[in-house]
Amino acid sequence: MKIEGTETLHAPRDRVWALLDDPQALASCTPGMQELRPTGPDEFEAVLSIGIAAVRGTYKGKLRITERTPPERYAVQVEGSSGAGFVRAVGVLELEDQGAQTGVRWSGEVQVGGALTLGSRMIPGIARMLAGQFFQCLDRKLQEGSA
Amino acid sequence: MREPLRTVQLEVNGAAYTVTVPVRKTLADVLREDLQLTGTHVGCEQGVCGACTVWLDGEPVRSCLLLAIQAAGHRVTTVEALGTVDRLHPVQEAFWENHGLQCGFCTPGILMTVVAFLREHPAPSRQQIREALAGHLCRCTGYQNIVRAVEDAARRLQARGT
Amino acid sequence: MATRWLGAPIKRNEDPRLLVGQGLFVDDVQLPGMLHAAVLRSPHAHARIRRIDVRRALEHPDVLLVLTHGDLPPSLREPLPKLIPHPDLKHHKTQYALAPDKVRHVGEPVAFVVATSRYAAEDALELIEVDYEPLPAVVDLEEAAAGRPALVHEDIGTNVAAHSVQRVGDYEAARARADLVVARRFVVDRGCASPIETRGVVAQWDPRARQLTVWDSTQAPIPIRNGLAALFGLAQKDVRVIAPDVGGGFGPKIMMFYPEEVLVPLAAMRLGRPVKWIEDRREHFVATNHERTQIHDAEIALDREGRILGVRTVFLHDAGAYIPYGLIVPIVAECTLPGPYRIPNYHAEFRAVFTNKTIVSPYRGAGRPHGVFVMERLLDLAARELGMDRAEIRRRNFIQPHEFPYDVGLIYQDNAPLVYDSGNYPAALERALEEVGYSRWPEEKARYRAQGRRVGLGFACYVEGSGIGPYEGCRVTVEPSGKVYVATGVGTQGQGHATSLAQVVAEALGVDVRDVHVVTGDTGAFGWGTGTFASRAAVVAGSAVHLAAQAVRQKALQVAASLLEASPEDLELADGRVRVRGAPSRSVSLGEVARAANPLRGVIPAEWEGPGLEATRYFAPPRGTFSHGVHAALVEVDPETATLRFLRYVVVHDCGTVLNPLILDGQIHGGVAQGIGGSFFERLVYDDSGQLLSGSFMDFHIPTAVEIPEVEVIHQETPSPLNPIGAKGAGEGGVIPVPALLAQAIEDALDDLELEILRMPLHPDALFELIQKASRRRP
Amino acid sequence: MKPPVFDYQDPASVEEALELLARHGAAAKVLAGGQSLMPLLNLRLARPEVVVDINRIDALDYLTEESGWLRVGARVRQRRLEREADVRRMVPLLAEAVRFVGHPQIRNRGTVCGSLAHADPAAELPAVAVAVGARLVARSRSGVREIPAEEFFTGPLTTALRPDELLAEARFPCTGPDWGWAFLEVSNRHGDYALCAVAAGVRAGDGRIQDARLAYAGAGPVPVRLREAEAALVEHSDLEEGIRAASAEARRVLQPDGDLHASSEFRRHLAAVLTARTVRLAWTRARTRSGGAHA
Repeated sequence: MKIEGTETLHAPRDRVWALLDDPQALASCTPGMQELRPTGPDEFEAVLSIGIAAVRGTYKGKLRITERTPPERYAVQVEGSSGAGFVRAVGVLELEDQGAQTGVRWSGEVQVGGALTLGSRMIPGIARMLAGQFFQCLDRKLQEGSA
Repeated sequence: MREPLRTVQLEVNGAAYTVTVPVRKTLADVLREDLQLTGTHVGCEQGVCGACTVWLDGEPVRSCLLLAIQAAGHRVTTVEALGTVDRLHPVQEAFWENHGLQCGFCTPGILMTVVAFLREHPAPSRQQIREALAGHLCRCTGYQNIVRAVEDAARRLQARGT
Repeated sequence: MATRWLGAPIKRNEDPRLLVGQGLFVDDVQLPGMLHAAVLRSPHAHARIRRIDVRRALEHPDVLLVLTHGDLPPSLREPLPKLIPHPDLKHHKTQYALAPDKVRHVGEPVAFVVATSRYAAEDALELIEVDYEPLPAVVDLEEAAAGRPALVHEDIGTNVAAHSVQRVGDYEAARARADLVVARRFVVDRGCASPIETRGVVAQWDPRARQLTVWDSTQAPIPIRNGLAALFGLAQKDVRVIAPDVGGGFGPKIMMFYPEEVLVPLAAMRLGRPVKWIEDRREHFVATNHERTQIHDAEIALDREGRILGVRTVFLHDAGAYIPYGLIVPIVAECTLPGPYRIPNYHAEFRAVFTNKTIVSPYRGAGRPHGVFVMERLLDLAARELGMDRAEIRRRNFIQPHEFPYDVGLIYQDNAPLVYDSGNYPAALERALEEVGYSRWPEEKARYRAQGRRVGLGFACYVEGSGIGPYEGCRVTVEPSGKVYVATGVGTQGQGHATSLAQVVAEALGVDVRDVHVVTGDTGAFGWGTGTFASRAAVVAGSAVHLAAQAVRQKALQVAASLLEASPEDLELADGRVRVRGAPSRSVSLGEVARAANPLRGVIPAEWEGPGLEATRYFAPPRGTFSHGVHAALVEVDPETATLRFLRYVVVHDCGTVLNPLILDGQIHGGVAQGIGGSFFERLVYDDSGQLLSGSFMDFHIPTAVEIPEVEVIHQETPSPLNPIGAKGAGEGGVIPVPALLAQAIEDALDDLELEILRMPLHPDALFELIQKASRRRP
Repeated sequence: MKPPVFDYQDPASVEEALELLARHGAAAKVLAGGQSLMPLLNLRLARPEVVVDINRIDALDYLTEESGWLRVGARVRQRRLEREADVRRMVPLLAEAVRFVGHPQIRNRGTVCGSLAHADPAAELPAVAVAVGARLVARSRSGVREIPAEEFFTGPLTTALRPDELLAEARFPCTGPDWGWAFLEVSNRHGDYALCAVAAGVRAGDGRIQDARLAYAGAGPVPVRLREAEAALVEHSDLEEGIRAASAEARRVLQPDGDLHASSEFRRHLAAVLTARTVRLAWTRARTRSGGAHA
């Protein structure tokens, strides 16, 4: 399932990049991220607890930064599994310099397996909702940082 | 987590049973395993197929979507209460007469819906019958003889009532 | 006058028990000390198994056994048996009881847990850790055939399991002289049977007697018994397999083996306690066989009069991850395609291809709907091109009633020549057209159109191979009570064998059908046979029953002759008695005859061939028998919402001698419903990674009583000369022509759009797309 | 498909239920009719530590009219809406739409509030709540708040309810006799979730539409009310022109995701088609003052 969107972050591009480049900052904005431990260059072990209504699961898995072109392009790959199945996703962020603001074009591809496939019709909506939370959090951090 | 259990009194087909069951165990499973009432069948455990339909206080519900302990304090009725081989319920007779079943797996659930439906709609139209059956999946009959059986059952019940 | 049982609409012997909830389905079997099993299945379509850790599951207090591939005895570590080999099947890859090092479809068993309850067993599944290395999934059939993006079985170096060609005449030469050639690509997507009862197995091992008893929701208990005996090193006599009441079969309940069919007995033997495994619906969607995906590149060559010169179909068959059942489905597809038409030149060629999807084996129709879809669509398209009436083009090509037996020139699924035994194809079409009002249709359609309604008429013709060998057998016993007991090897999944077979016996012995008790599907009662598949039970077992009942009849006459001091020729059987014709007071009950046939003292004459009023007979048909029919329907299309409603549905069906019209009609009604489901409502949708997205009844839409129309059934009876009762198979005729009919009806309803429906199943989304494309194409 | 282990509480009062929710927070899950939660439990997709069953709380079983509002307590089964004639009179859209929810066997057990709290984007009752401007009463130990339906649904299966809150009541405004309502849906099969559903209401006056409501299910991550389309209906004095404009708005504004049953394009198309059909039906009902109730 492919999803995409655009967001505006209220900070200049180099500051946005700096935030994205900080795994802990990234982790703190990722919905449900419980743990993020580095295991190698650009590789992490992650524990995510994601709950959409009653559908709640703790996903253990890996996060890998697969592309990093400062300050323009950034790609991550995540995979995690829980009792309910597994999730694999790749996400690409492209940053556009808009002066005091930064435009973000993002796209993602989500794949689920196990019982989660039964909810496939809702996955894009949920992924978009989680992405929205992620960017809101980033924006908040950026604005707090500049305050 | 340890398995939480509860002891409850269930009233099924007019008889009282005291059972101690895991709180998570569905009514369908307790009827079948603990009370040996295997006429209620389990086909999807998602509430779609209708094979597990029983009555709770006289109304058809899915027994796969109820915890058994939730039935405490309510009257549960299963297909075993409708009739016996020697004394079929008029709806069962109509299903026999009209070849309204093939493998028979979905049949008990359908009977529970039909008996309740005919109570509310003693002289239903064919379209009403088809809509009343829509909460049940049957893979053998194509529904046609089930619809006929329900029409026939309505006539039998009315004849008996007068 | 004796009652005629055969051909009468007798209500079924099996029903009262089922109606009051006293059926015995596998899940109803409860044994003291019984344990419950659950299967850990692969969530990946294609992955290497790096490591499996079951320690935490074993620590669960309610768990008694956890099995992975390494825990199996050597005979179960090998791939499971090859069911039906074929010379063209070069790579006969079969499934494992538990995956050794790689999983090849979502749902493939990886570990097996036995616990005190199913609830606990499912808890334990979550405690098993499997480290998978996902591999690229082979999902698209054409890509798969080209070996992309991966190989399902690396060791064979290809995804193509088989390449097979059959030819009649010379298609290329026929094409060269044709006035018209129509070529299209036709696609049929996956579907599945989804009986309301899922699969289930219960096994009990008696360690003292060293006997294994297995209750299995299988359509073929005897092969299962034979296979289990071989795998576990037991005598066949020490394994009893019972297929009790089976809640619908439709094909996929025959395998040898589904993994659970060996794992449950193994666990029962290891633990010394009965073990039950009941497949849940989620498992069913990925672990019980599917069918249907084929891509046909087909063409038809005709002269300008609309006479068929030749047909070619080159197709890909999606086998799924393994191919235990061999090439039955594609062979049946190519052999059904010619249908009721004279096709002098025919080229059929297919490749069976492995993909990372659930295994494919026959599901009601079993290749027939595909063949009929391709052939009927080609004729519709050709008629359109020739400006010819769609009924007329068929009339010009029918095999005529005097041409039987008609040799199609192909080799069928039973490895015997494809020879139609009997039939009357033109009559069936005319009857169906008359019934649905074809000659008045243009005016009728215009009337609908004037009301703003879009209604189309569709029809389709088919020939259905059925009743194939190798054989079935039957034992008929009259007990001193006068009751008759019949045992045969074919199981029953709702087809009413306890009634239709009883009718055959009642007819022969002159007893009441209610006094005939039929046992099917219990190897302890009858141990020879193959199974209920390919619409063969009534034909093959029915004939065996007939032969055994006739033998009992002869013996009853012999024995009674000595009791009544009359000549056997002067005796008749009726009302449960043997009596002297013309002297009804001189009679003896069948029970008394049975007692006399088994005396405590005295001599049994040699011509009695042993004691008792009993006989066992086998029937082995030389080849299959061919039913046929025509379906016609009126379908209303709402072009705005891309939804459908059937206004009428007519079936003209010829399956030879009718044993019980009530049961036969039921088979047809159910078949049509499955055909409609599989043509418009039910879809197995896979994503690019091989995940099944529609694996629940929320998303796999089996139609309900609201969607399925009334079906009017008309019987034509052309008996088969190939068996003593003249019967032909009836199990699949309801399904076969539905996709072809529906496509034609929708095209007719929306004829101004000039749609071409080349893919099945359709569904609202796909129909919407077709309508959109066509609307854009038009000004 | 057996539920995972959980602890089970069946409080007899709202206060006890709120106490349990306060104590367990997100680890608890309220069980009302169970027609959405139980399938999720059987699939082990839902994994609450504690199930708080509110079926023993008799105080939540009320269906009353109060100052122009129909108040539906959290234990009211959907089936009751079909059976009580007053509902058809007060909130005709609700009475009409509830028949599209599953089947009678589901509605005999399923609750109105449960369906709202489950917030399936393709479900019927959330769209009704948005269309009529229902208010949802959330109770917790810290108090009561009333959430307008449009703010209640925040994402697929996601609502504005906090983990310690119970959806105790849904309030539907009763509408006047000059309103006509209609609910239509396209689903692949009788009783299924909608591929797309439209709830429409129009108020007739002076031979034209004076006010309108349009809400959509299956057309986005949450039920959507389309004010642009409503405005189009009011702006045009000619009904068919208004309908054309409203349908075009629906097609333009809605951005549903495609899924295995219907592409985004098909859903938008259905939204437009059903806009026209529901508005025509609602208009007829408004003019005949039937109030939109199916007999």
